[in-house]
Amino acid sequence: MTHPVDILLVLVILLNFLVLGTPALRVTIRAVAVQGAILAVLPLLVHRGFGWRVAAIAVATMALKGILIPGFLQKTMRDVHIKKEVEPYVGFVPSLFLCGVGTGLAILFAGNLPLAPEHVGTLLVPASLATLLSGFLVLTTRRKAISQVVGYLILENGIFIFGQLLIEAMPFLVEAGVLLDLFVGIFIMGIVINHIRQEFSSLDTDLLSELKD
Amino acid sequence: MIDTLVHVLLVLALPPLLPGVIARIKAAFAGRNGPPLLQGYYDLAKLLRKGSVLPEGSGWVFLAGPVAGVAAPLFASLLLPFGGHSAPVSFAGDMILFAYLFAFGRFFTAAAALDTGSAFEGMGAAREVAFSCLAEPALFFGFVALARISGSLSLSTMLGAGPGWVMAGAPLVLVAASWAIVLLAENCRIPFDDPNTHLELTMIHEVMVLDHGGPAFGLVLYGASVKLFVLSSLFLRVVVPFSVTDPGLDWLAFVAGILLVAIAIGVVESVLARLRLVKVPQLLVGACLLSAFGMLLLAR
Amino acid sequence: MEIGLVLLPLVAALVAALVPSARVRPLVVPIAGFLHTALLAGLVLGNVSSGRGFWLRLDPLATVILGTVSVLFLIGAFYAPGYLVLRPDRDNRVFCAGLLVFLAMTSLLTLAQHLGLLWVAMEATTLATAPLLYFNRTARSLEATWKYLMIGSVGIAIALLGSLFLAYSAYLGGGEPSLLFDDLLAGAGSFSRPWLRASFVLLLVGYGTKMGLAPLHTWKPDAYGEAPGLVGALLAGGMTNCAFLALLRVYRVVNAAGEGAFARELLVFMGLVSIGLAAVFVVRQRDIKRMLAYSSVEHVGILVLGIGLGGIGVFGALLHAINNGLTKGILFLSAGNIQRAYGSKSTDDISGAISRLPISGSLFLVGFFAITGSPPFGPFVSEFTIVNAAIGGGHPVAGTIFLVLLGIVFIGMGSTVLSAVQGRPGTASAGTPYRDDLARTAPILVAAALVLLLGLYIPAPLVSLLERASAGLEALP
Amino acid sequence: MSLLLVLAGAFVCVAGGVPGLFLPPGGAARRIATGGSVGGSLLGLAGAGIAAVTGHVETFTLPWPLPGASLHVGLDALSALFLVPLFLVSALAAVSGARSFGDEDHPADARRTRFFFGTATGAIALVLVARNVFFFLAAWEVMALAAFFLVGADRESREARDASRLYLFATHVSTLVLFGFFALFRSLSGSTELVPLPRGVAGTHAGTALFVLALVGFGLKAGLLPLHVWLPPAHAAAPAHVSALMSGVLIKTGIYGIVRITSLVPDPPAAWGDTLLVLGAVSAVLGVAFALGQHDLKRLLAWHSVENIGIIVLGLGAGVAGRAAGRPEWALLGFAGGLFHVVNHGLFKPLLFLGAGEAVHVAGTRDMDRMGGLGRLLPKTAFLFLAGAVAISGLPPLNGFASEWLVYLGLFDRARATGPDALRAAFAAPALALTGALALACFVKAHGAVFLGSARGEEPHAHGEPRSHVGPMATLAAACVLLGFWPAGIAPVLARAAAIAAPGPVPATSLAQLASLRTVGFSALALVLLLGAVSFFLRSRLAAAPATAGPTWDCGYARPTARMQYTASSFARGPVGYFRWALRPRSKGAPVARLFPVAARFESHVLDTVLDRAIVPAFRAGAWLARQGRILQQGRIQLYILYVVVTLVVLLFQV
Repeated sequence: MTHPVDILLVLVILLNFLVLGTPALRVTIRAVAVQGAILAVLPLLVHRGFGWRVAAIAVATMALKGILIPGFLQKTMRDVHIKKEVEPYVGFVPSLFLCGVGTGLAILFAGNLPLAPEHVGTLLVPASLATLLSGFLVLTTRRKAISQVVGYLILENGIFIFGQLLIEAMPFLVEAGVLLDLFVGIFIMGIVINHIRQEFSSLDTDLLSELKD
Repeated sequence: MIDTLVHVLLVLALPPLLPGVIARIKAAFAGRNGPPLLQGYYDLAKLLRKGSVLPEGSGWVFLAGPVAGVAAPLFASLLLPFGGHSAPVSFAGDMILFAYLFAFGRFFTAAAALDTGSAFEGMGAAREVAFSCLAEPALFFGFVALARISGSLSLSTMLGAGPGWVMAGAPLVLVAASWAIVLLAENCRIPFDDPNTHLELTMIHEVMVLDHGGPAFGLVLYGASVKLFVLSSLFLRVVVPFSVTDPGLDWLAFVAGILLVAIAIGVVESVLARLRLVKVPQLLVGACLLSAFGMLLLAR
Repeated sequence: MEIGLVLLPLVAALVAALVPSARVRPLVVPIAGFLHTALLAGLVLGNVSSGRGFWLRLDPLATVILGTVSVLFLIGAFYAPGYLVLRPDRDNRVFCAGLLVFLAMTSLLTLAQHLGLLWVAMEATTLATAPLLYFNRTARSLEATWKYLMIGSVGIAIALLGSLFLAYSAYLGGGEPSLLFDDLLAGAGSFSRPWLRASFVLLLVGYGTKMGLAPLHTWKPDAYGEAPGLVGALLAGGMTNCAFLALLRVYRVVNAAGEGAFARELLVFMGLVSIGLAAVFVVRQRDIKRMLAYSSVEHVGILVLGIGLGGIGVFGALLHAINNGLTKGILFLSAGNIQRAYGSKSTDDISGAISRLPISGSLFLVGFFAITGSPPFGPFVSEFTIVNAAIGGGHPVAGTIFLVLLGIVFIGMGSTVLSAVQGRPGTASAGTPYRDDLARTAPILVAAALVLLLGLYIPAPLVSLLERASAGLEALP
Repeated sequence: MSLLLVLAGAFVCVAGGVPGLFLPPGGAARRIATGGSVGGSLLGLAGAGIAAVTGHVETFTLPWPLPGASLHVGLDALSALFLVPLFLVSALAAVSGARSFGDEDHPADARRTRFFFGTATGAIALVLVARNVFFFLAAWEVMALAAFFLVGADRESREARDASRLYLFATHVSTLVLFGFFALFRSLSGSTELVPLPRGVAGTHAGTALFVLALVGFGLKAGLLPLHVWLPPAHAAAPAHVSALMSGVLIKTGIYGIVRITSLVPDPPAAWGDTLLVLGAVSAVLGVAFALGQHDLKRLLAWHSVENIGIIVLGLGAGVAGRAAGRPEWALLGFAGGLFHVVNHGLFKPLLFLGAGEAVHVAGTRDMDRMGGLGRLLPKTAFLFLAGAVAISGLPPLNGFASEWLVYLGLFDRARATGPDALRAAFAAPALALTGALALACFVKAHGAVFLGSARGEEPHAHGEPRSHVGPMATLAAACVLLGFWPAGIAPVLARAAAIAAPGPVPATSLAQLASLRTVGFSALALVLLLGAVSFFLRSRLAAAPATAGPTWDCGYARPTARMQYTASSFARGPVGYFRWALRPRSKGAPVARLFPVAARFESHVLDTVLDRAIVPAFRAGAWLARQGRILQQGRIQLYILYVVVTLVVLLFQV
């Protein structure tokens, strides 16, 4: 009964936990890269039959989510000599706990949603929501700019998973999701890597909280 | 026409008699002979013939005080019924003009005091206007009560409402009591002021006119006595709203009544001591409350 | 035909990027802006509009918003050369090209009749404005840009999820799988309600973030505060209106599905929260540009409040989109001039602006009066219409809160504005050589004249356009 | 025709100031602007005068391409009654201001002040003729903004700046309240024109809300206590001719609003009238009590505006109560009295402000405790100021008495009716009496401290009394005298205006029968004749005997100095003490101690209790709260994203 997609999605969820549970930035970046790579495979599995359009999505996703963006993050991390996420606003254990609760709620909640018959029973919706929540958790609890980007990528991965529900009917929106990645890639390269490093020689967002009332 | 003539003649001639009557009563209480009854007329005659000393730097306002002090009560008297005779001038709302004429006199008397530039006269003017602030509402509460009792808005009919005592006795007693206080306060009699001692620091009216002399002071004295006369007539008409049918007898009754009021004032001045200045406002507020309460009793 | 509105500025951007001279380059912007406005005017007057099924169409709603953006851009474009002359230290290649790309993308956004395309255009608009924000290249502007992008991206991601939800709602409803708004509207009746409602919430939060509704507005004061006045004007008058339009398109679908009451309730709530939060932050605000940013938060709140109130409130909101856009132009551009003259944007340093800069200072004051809804300026008509919608339309509580908050905002903003413009200029301002001149004041004067005109006279075609646009929004299937 | 004249007058007033903005200061700029104000005002005066005298009602409507708006204007006796003082005061104040706030002393500000002066005049005129909600609001706000610039005319003065700011906030709050008011009005009447409301609406909750909104919105402009907070500082800080315009006519637009709006309600509840009575009484009594406590001459006059607005509102309250009770004769008396007082206050208050402006200019201070003896330097000003003082104190023989008398009569007429509710009016009459007595005290003090006695501070130097200053004052004083002697002349106009203010059943008796203004006029004349006779007598007696000058009597102390004169503050100490609970005077300095006291200082101030004890603390508390709210924006992006998440979650719960 278990669809191969569901196995991959369980992996995705586990990777969420990994990101939230480790201070090492290298690990988190790698985890996101792996998550991206898994997502690249999803369209091929979800879509019945093979099409050039789906293949293109898979390739683009692999390139952006799996290789390019994590690669840039890795390089940045090396350039500014930071390895660890220290003193997050919420500690690692509580983060894991929150992530667990969130994942549980996502599964419960998804069970109550009205779904198309072909989607009932798959992990697509719960995994998507759980990943989304994990992304938000990283975004709101981590100090380093790189962690923030990682969090954002996870958030986006959650959306990408949801997009798989519609890959048959409305592929355009899924393609749009790929564009989102492209967009993020540009902004990471343009802003984080080139400028923040020059201005602050660190990627701690504490330095980026001068503007306030 | 005859009534008007008598009315005017009474107002012009009778007032200087009243201070004389009061002085005699007080002298009698003190076991003295006292000045002649007509002393007021003698004083006037003498003052009007004297020269005068005007304070340096004072202008026309200084002299406007005595003028207004005479003209305003004289004019007010025309609005007031004497005894059973209705007033020469009477219209709906004339009681307001009546009250405001006294205010007009007060305005110029006080302004004249300020024109001298003297600290003492300023003090007197301040007291005069301050105390009248409290006397005025008492007067008006009484007017409202009378208007409600009589259903009239004119002094002539408002005050002549004889049946008032039958149907609204209690309110009228309160109003009369209140107005008695107002009468004493407005005319600077004991217990508010002692016109016979000349302690500048404690006086009200007298201290305002310290610098006036000669004819101007004559006018001041005359004006004060007219005011006493007019307010006494008002008070009298509230207490005794009845009239005698024969016009001649009625005039006589009125004059007798006025003299009785003067005697009563004399008695009050003899048996009471002057209040401390700080107590004066309290008594006046009491007067306001009396007449306000009188008005409230009519709420039914 | 409409594609020209997108392509024209894109071509101009390319030209600007290729022009070698930094002195000549800024001139491309007003030329392109003029051509864009002229083309738009031609299309509107010629009644040229694609039919059903096209991905781009100049419908009444698009005409209202794009018209505002185009005119505002034109005003800003004429201001730009005068501004860039003052900044010889900065390379203006990216700036000029960025401005034009922004125009292209806002045109795309307003014309888009497709849920996905709308979203893509929104994203592109965000991207195009990032380099404009970072024009000053200071640590502070970098921080502002970072926050703008980060929060904006979260918003955009949520909007994408919302779009997916909407699509899924349509998918569950059966029927033709199409994301064209025409088709969505036609099939709205059968959509899955829970997904539809959830999608509206997500899109409200997503596009609301781009609009700057509180409490999603957090990037706004930073971005508007650190960007050049010109960019602030385009963001506050252009970008917010575009996001508003995106929200309206979605609202229309939700309304057509019969869930309008639910959506309106949320809009009223978000509107009042935004106005209230703005009121909190404008009180004792010393930074004139941050103050304007909070004013922008307030006014996007007024926009959604007007939609949420329904009835004539919709008309009022659309009119207010025009008025607010143009008035923000006056305020940001004159504030930019004041900042140039004093070398500061804090009222600690700025005083006596009317004496120091008679034209810019007066215009700033005029803008303040206009934006706070004083008759006879344009925003008065729209705000008063919205008050009427609240009180006449059975929302007396919302109307009362609205008026109280407007009062607080007025007093808060007034204290800041008046301490900037009244009094005597301090000694600090004598050092800067900046003086008012025609190039930097004439465009603002034009904006002020337009705002005044809109308060005195709304041409009948515009009224009918607004009526058609609001009728389209309110229409039930 | 008359409406066109009014509109043309308004236009000329506004347009006259425009060339001056572009011409160099002085000369031509001044002549054009002042000429515009005078010429426009004369045009308007002609129009308003014709409308007032003939009672002809004119309206016309032009389309105005705004949804719901139209250029609907109308002129009836009610509008005309407000327009006549407006144009009269505007013309006279413009003439006076051209010199007193001229280009020589204020090179940077005189031109724009003239422009805004004309604009204010024009805008007030439009407010008074507007019959459309949008048009009304637009004119209202232009008037308010023009006045804002007028209050802050002297850009060098910090006080003027603060006062103008406070004024702006108050007036905008008023505008916003009127937004709410007109929105409600529109929903109840179904029209954006000022048309009568349907019957039965006034008694509902919506009707109550409508009344409260009108009261707050218009009351703020009128300066009705406790909404008066902007008024004393603004009138004190503005140039004298501006204060004259504002106090004389601008604040009356608030009264006009209340009258016009209640006239559109066919069945006002009794509670409306009683509310107005109470507010009027409170405003009158406390307004004058605060006035007594002031040292600042112009601030004192400003507080008297609060008082006089109270008296006017008392009249309106009597009128509305009369309508509610179905007694048209009360309504007639009340409205006629209130409106008459509007006209009268519009005459004597500008007169007083112009006089005060000159006194302040010569003395170099607004502090009455440092003035004195100006009457010798400015005899004409002193005389005219005295006329104004007598008039504002409501004393016969001038116009102030005539209008207060009408108000009294309305109150008494109701008070004598049977039934307990009549008694509510009964309390108003003594309150008005108290007000009158206090006003008298206050103006004896103001006139005495400024013009009588001798200078308390530095000896001021005279510079003559030019015609451009005395002329306007004399004109206003002449108008006061005229209306004092011949109040019956204006009675038909008042009756017509009151009939518009109180539509519905017509009283069986005319105003002349109800209230014999003719007799009041004759009485005033007779009083003057009597005064003349007595003074003739005194003069003849004085001439008969020698008169010498000597030092004043100071209890035997032979060398009194000017500094020993009773000061304005000491003068007012008694009545201020009665109202200590409301005025909360603050004093500084120790009492004189020991047998041989050393030098001591004493000063006391009466501030604005409402402003200091309520508004300012409320603003502080608001600012404090706002500062607490600032923690929302602390610069941390993580928190910002959390807000997004929280919003999302909260809203998703609504699904």
